[in-house]
Amino acid sequence: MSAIQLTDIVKSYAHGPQVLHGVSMDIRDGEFAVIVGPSGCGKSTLLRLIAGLEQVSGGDITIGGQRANDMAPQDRDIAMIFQNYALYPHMTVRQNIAFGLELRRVPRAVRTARAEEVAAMLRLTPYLDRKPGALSGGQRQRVAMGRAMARDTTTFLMDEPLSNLDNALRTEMRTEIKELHGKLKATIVYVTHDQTEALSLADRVAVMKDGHLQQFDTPEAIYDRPANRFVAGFLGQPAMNFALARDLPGLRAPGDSIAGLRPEALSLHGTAPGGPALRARVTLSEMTGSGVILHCDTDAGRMTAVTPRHALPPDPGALWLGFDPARVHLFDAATGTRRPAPAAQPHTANLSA
Amino acid sequence: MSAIQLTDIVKSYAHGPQVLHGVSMDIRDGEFAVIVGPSGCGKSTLLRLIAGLEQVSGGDITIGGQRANDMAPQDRDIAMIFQNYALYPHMTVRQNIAFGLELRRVPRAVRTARAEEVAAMLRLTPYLDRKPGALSGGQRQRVAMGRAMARDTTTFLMDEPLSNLDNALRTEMRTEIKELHGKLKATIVYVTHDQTEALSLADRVAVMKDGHLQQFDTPEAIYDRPANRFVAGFLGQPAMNFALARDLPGLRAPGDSIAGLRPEALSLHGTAPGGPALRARVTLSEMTGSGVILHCDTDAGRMTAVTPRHALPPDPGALWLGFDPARVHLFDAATGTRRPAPAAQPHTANLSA
Amino acid sequence: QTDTTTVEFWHSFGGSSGAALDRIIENFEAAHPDIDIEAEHVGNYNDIVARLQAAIPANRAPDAVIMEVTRYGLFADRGVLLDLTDKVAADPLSDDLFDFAREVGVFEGKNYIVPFNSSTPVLYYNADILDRAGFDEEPPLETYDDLLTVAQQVQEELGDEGIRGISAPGQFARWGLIMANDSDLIDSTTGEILIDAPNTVEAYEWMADLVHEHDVASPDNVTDEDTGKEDFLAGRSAIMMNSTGNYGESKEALGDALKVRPMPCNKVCATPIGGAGIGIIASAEARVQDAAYDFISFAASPESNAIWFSETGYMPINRHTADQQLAKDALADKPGIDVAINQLDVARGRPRPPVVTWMRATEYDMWQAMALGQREVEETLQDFAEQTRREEQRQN
Amino acid sequence: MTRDRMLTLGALAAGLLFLSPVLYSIWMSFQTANAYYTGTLDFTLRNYAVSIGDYGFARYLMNSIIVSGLVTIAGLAMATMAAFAFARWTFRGGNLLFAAVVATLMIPSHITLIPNYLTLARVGLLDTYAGLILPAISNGFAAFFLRQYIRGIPRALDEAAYMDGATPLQVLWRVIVPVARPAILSMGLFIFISEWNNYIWPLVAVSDQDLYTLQIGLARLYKLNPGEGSIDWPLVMAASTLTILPVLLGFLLVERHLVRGITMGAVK
Amino acid sequence: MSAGPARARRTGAARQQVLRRATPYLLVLPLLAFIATFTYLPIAMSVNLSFREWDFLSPDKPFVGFENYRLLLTSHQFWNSLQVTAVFALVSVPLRLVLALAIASYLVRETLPARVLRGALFLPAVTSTVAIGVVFSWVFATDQGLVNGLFQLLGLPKVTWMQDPQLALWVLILVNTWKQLGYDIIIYIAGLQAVPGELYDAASVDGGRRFHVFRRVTVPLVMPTTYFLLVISVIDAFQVFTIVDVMTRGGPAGATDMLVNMLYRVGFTLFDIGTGSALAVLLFILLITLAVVKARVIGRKVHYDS
Ligand SMILES: Nc1ncnc2c1ncn2[C@@H]1O[C@H](COP(=O)(O)OP(=O)(O)OP(=O)(O)O)[C@@H](O)[C@H]1O
Ligand SMILES: Nc1ncnc2c1ncn2[C@@H]1O[C@H](COP(=O)(O)OP(=O)(O)OP(=O)(O)O)[C@@H](O)[C@H]1O
Ligand SMILES: [Mg+2]
Ligand SMILES: [Mg+2]
Repeated sequence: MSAIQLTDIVKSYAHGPQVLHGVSMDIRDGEFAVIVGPSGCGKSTLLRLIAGLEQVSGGDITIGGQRANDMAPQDRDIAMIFQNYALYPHMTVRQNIAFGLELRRVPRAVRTARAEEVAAMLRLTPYLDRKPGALSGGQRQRVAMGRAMARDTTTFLMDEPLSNLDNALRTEMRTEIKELHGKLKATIVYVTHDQTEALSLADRVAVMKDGHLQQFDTPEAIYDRPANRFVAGFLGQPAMNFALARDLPGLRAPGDSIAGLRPEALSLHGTAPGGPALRARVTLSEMTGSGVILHCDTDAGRMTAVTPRHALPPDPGALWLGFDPARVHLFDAATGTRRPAPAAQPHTANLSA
Repeated sequence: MSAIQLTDIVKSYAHGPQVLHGVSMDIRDGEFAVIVGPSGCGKSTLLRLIAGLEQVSGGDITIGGQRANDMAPQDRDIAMIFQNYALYPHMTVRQNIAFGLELRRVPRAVRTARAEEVAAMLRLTPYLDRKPGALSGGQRQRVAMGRAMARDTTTFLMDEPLSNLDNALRTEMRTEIKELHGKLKATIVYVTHDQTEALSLADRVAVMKDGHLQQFDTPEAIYDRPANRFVAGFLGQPAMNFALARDLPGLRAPGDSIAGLRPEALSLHGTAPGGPALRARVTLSEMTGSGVILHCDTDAGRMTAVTPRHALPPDPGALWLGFDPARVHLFDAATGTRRPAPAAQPHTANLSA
Repeated sequence: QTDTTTVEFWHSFGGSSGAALDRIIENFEAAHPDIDIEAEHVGNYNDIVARLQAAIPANRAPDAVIMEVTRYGLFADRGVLLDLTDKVAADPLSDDLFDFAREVGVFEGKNYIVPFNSSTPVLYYNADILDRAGFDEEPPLETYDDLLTVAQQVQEELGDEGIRGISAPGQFARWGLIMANDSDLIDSTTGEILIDAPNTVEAYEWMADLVHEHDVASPDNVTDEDTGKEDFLAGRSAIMMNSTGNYGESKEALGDALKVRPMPCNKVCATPIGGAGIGIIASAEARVQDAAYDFISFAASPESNAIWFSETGYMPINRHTADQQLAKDALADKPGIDVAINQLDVARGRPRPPVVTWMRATEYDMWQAMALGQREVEETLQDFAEQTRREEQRQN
Repeated sequence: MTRDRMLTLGALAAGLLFLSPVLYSIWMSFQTANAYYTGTLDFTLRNYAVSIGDYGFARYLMNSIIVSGLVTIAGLAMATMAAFAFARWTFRGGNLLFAAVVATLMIPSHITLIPNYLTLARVGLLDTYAGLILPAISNGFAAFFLRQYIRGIPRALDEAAYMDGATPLQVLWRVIVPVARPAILSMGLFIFISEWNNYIWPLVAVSDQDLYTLQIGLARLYKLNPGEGSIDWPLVMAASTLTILPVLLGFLLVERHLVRGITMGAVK
Repeated sequence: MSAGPARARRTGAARQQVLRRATPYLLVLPLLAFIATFTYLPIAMSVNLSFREWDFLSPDKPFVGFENYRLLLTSHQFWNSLQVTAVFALVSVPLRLVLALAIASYLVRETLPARVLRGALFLPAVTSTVAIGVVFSWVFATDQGLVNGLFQLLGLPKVTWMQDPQLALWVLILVNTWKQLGYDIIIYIAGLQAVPGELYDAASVDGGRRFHVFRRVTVPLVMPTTYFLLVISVIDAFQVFTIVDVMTRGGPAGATDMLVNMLYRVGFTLFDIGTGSALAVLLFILLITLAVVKARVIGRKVHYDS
């Protein structure tokens, strides 16, 4: 049992402002929970509190059903992977992987065997006698994983474990971690500020901002029904377009609503389409391989749209961005919280824009 | 005139192996040329040779029509933006921007005015009196740009200027650089190993590998008609799938050909479609927001496919990946060079797979 | 004036001694307006020797210099010092100098320095301490045994208060105690090395036992000789044998409790003459040498010598010094200041061949080893004598 | 809170104990000589008045500041220039030259004492400020240390400056020196302190009292009395306290930079 | 060579090229000129003098071959000094390093008490050695000394700290350590601060036995600092002079006669420049050898790139 329960966690650092303002989360046994949020929102702090590297200022941490507030890190039976891997530079890969066991007084023979077993699982066997300095970024990352896995635990904390890798490697390692989670059936709490990682890895994603938990739900729910404007804007690449609801044609919404339109929900038309649409002038188009990102000026402000390259209208200088009012997200202008989906207005409104 | 001509550039470092093996490129005045390639392929070296920070071992560099091999960096009238920005940590933003002018003995009043003008252009005015340590990553990046822009030159070299920014910021800055290029009409040589950057920014992309230039062409040409298997695999996200041509149904190609299929060229079907297709078992699906990346096992090996989330077949465990033989890339198995596009075989072949 | 002759003069006197010297120089310059004495306090005798040695190859030697009486031999031998024999002979002053004072400046038959500050060791004791230790009247302080008896009684009575019976003798006093045992380190006339002579051995045995065997002297005094005096001045030691030049300071510290007695006479009465004289550098210009000699002569005059004697306690070197009013006053006001003078009959100069410098430097180590009980006295001295003979040979 | 306060008190106590010898010497400097010898208590400021007035410590202080200051400045300048070259260029003979610089660390100053004295005498520089300063300027340790530090500064900074049009000297002065400031400051402090406490060389090289530095003044005071005299310890301690003060002030001023300055250099 | 305009055009660039090549040499020139004049020239002179007999005074300096070296190498004093110096180094270097590391690992925190203590610990390092020697001579005096005073209060017998040949060396080692410790600690603090905190976090999550982590993580990771301090403190140990000169002058009976003290005595008290120079040369050779051996044996093992 390695479920983690956070109840009203409050944290202030000595001589610092309050960093966490009552965060509650129920992480289920075997779940892959990802915490995302902008820099400085308290993600690492939360993780370090779970690990026991920091003490909570208020609230309760329960790990596997046991209150853990006052347990020392080593008693929490948790493995952690750090952003810079925190590999011991003077130890070989083998020693790095076995060090956790050494600290727990596991006999040498046993820990060596375990290190080799883990290394084999991570395809690190050829590098067992190298030091971290002689490994590539991806290999180092795997050693860090190996060190955590060597410990016989089912709870892993990972603080931006991929942020130091380049794009290609990151994609690859992401896949590996995901597969590993499947194999190990471990509870994983994973911190990142990369939304692609968050969405692709998580069973559930926790979005944080300024020490407050915004939403904790499945990636689909987060993406399709963001709890507020912040969550909506934070996840999605390119980011969601926002406009005043009243500037959008064909939308029936309270006057002080903000409308959110995901770029992929905008359809491109050379001429005014049948449904609600905005007239747009393309200021910049970026090729991304198969697709194109179009940056446009519209009557409702700047908008980004994406489209497959082959679907690009012949004259991309001026075009219409069509949208389906049912796919528009609505948020309270003042509080930012989500409002129920809008209903379409009578079609004529479109022409009045 | 600030065209840059590289002719048979050869470079070996003292006590090192040869790094560049005869690279020739003609970069046109006002062009945005992006050099991509895996780590260690010699991108930075090439840029540093143009800048004059290193001496060529062979070949000629011509800048603005003048042979530049023996010119000191300061005589080449080139501005450079470094990967970590290389901002002077002890100078304010204003001083950083004006330093190049100061060294060129521009009077104080003039250079201050120029610094402020540049800062305004980059929305840095509020930060003019801060030191780099007190700026965010994106702001630092802009200061680095500003420093280059303050110099009255029309040739800019940039070595992975965005690699230290997080994803969101990178996207934003990418847009800004692209817009700036439009405004300044400058010749820009831009190094990156990020293919998204390469494709979206470049007028022409140079792909390098192991000190050899692989292809130097427009993004569309590079993406649609990669010169060889390396280029094909390097650009595209997720990467192109490769398989033995003979393992693909419905393809008429020489026996030793490698076939390349871009993930977005694969269509997903719950049941065997009409055209050529591969039966696939999904091993992992990653949510990316609006879309999903599917990792599949097929008879032709592992394949990656992408699809909008809403287009996902109801039972994603087993499905068919359909493809259009006309969109298959063919490469020589031995040399990797591109072969003419294949022709489709009679339709029956499909069923034999 | 362009004719002024400047004499650069290095000396070793600071504090009240320095002030006395300054007065003498002032008087001299008043009497010789064409001569300017540029005096510099260089440091102690060792510093002067070191500075001079370094200065000579650099051609930066002064014109006149104070040199300790056992250590000028090296410089005389190497031709650094001017042979003053003729000048002294032609100077009426020479008749007024005490014999010891003339003799001290002679090396291998030639006169190289004229004494300025001369001293012998004397025996100081603290009457208060002896009183408290139960000596109603002054005990005899003639022989080694006398001294040991007193020291032991003091230590027995007052040891608990941290008071020692005696300060371990410094090198000057050791030399004196050896002479008092009818021996020497190097024979002053023949130059024979007497370090391992039986009487020398006996003397060292007695001295070492003060520390090592009887524990009446502090081991601190052995490793740092200055502490011997500090202890005595601070009333932590009953007896000190040390140069008469310490009179002024001791008087100030102990007042009437200070008593001064001649050095003990264990087998014979004999005591070394210490102090220093002024020499002239051979490479100086003749005109400067003459001027320098004028100053030397003036400094040895009764008037100057009286100033010096009364201020410092150093012995008079001029027979007529005692006639000066200043000296008379001093003799009257300062009981004990005359002890050294009275002891002069048995005082003698010490040898000054070049090897002495080496021997004196090495003696400290040997003394420490013996006094701290690390080496047998006899064996040590034989080894020491051996080495000294070898060194003497090497130097010639 | 109380635990904190107790720790602070404990640290203070430990510090005081550790410093007791220094504190004792300061305490001693306020005693009269007589009181010191006789173990009584009698306080006075006379020792300071005497050492400053009669013994010229004001002048010595100025000399020490001039000499140590110039040695520090010139030493830092040369060491920084060389360190820059060793850190940034690979040039023929460079390794050998660097080894020659580092090897000076192994050379006890006493070896060079006599020959340097003879050399300076030959060119007539004894008894001048130059004679005091010149032999002390070259500092292999500083060059070694700063080179290590400069190697930790991203080379891109130099290159950016070259691209901006700087000459090597401009790069050094306008970029490297400001960036390496913590290291240069702490090295400066080290040089200043060691020159301030240097006493064998000034003792040998200077006979003109007007050129005495504090340490010779101190040593002279210590050996002031002729062969048979005794040492006025309280006076010596007053003088010694005077010699400590300026360095202590300097230390407190740059303490903040000290650790930061050492960090990169020492550890790489 | 080619003549004409082509060449003329090249000369400008060529001159620049030459200037660029010369830059590093010009930059090291001042330092090296001074080092050559005031360090290496003296060594050459010392080597020359070591083959001669001279007392500073005689105008001539007769060549005596290896006589000075022979005398030295056959003298009891030289071997005694070498042994004393070696013992001093062997004891004081590890003592300094161990104490400094232990203290530094407590003072590495940026708390007020830590900073106060750091300042206190550094003070002796900036205090004049002469003054320190004087005060400690008193502290360890047999009769009036502070330590023996305390011993007496505790009913312990007096100890002859400075007179006992074994103890005297230990006292010097102690005083020297006391003086130098501040430097070592500051440098260790710098080294410790460079160890990424994450490594400790990782160890503490993994099982955090404090001493074990210190031994297996901290100690190896500050190895570069240790090496640096090792080099410095060994050099220091072989050059220690002033404190010995002030406190014991090499005594009692040669028990603390370090090589440099012997050098000073032979050269400046006994004015045997030839032998003094020979000793200087031997000392120099010894230090260089030590440095090379150290670099060979451990220098290689201490650098990790991560
Ligand atoms: N040891 C500390 N003492 C004081 N304040 C701290 C400490 N560690 C972090 N903080 C502050 O707490 C806040 C949250 O920090 P935290 O490291 O948890 O953010 P994060 O979400 O992990 O950010 P990032 O994505 O940049 O890693 C920040 O404002 C930070 O400055
Ligand atoms: N100063 C140098 N001395 C010796 N070899 C060097 C030097 N600089 C680079 N190299 C080598 O030259 C090759 C090319 O390096 P370069 O920095 O140009 O690669 P890159 O394409 O910029 O890689 P990256 O994407 O990692 O920046 C590498 O193998 C590198 O190790
Ligand atoms: Mg974080
Ligand atoms: Mg690069």
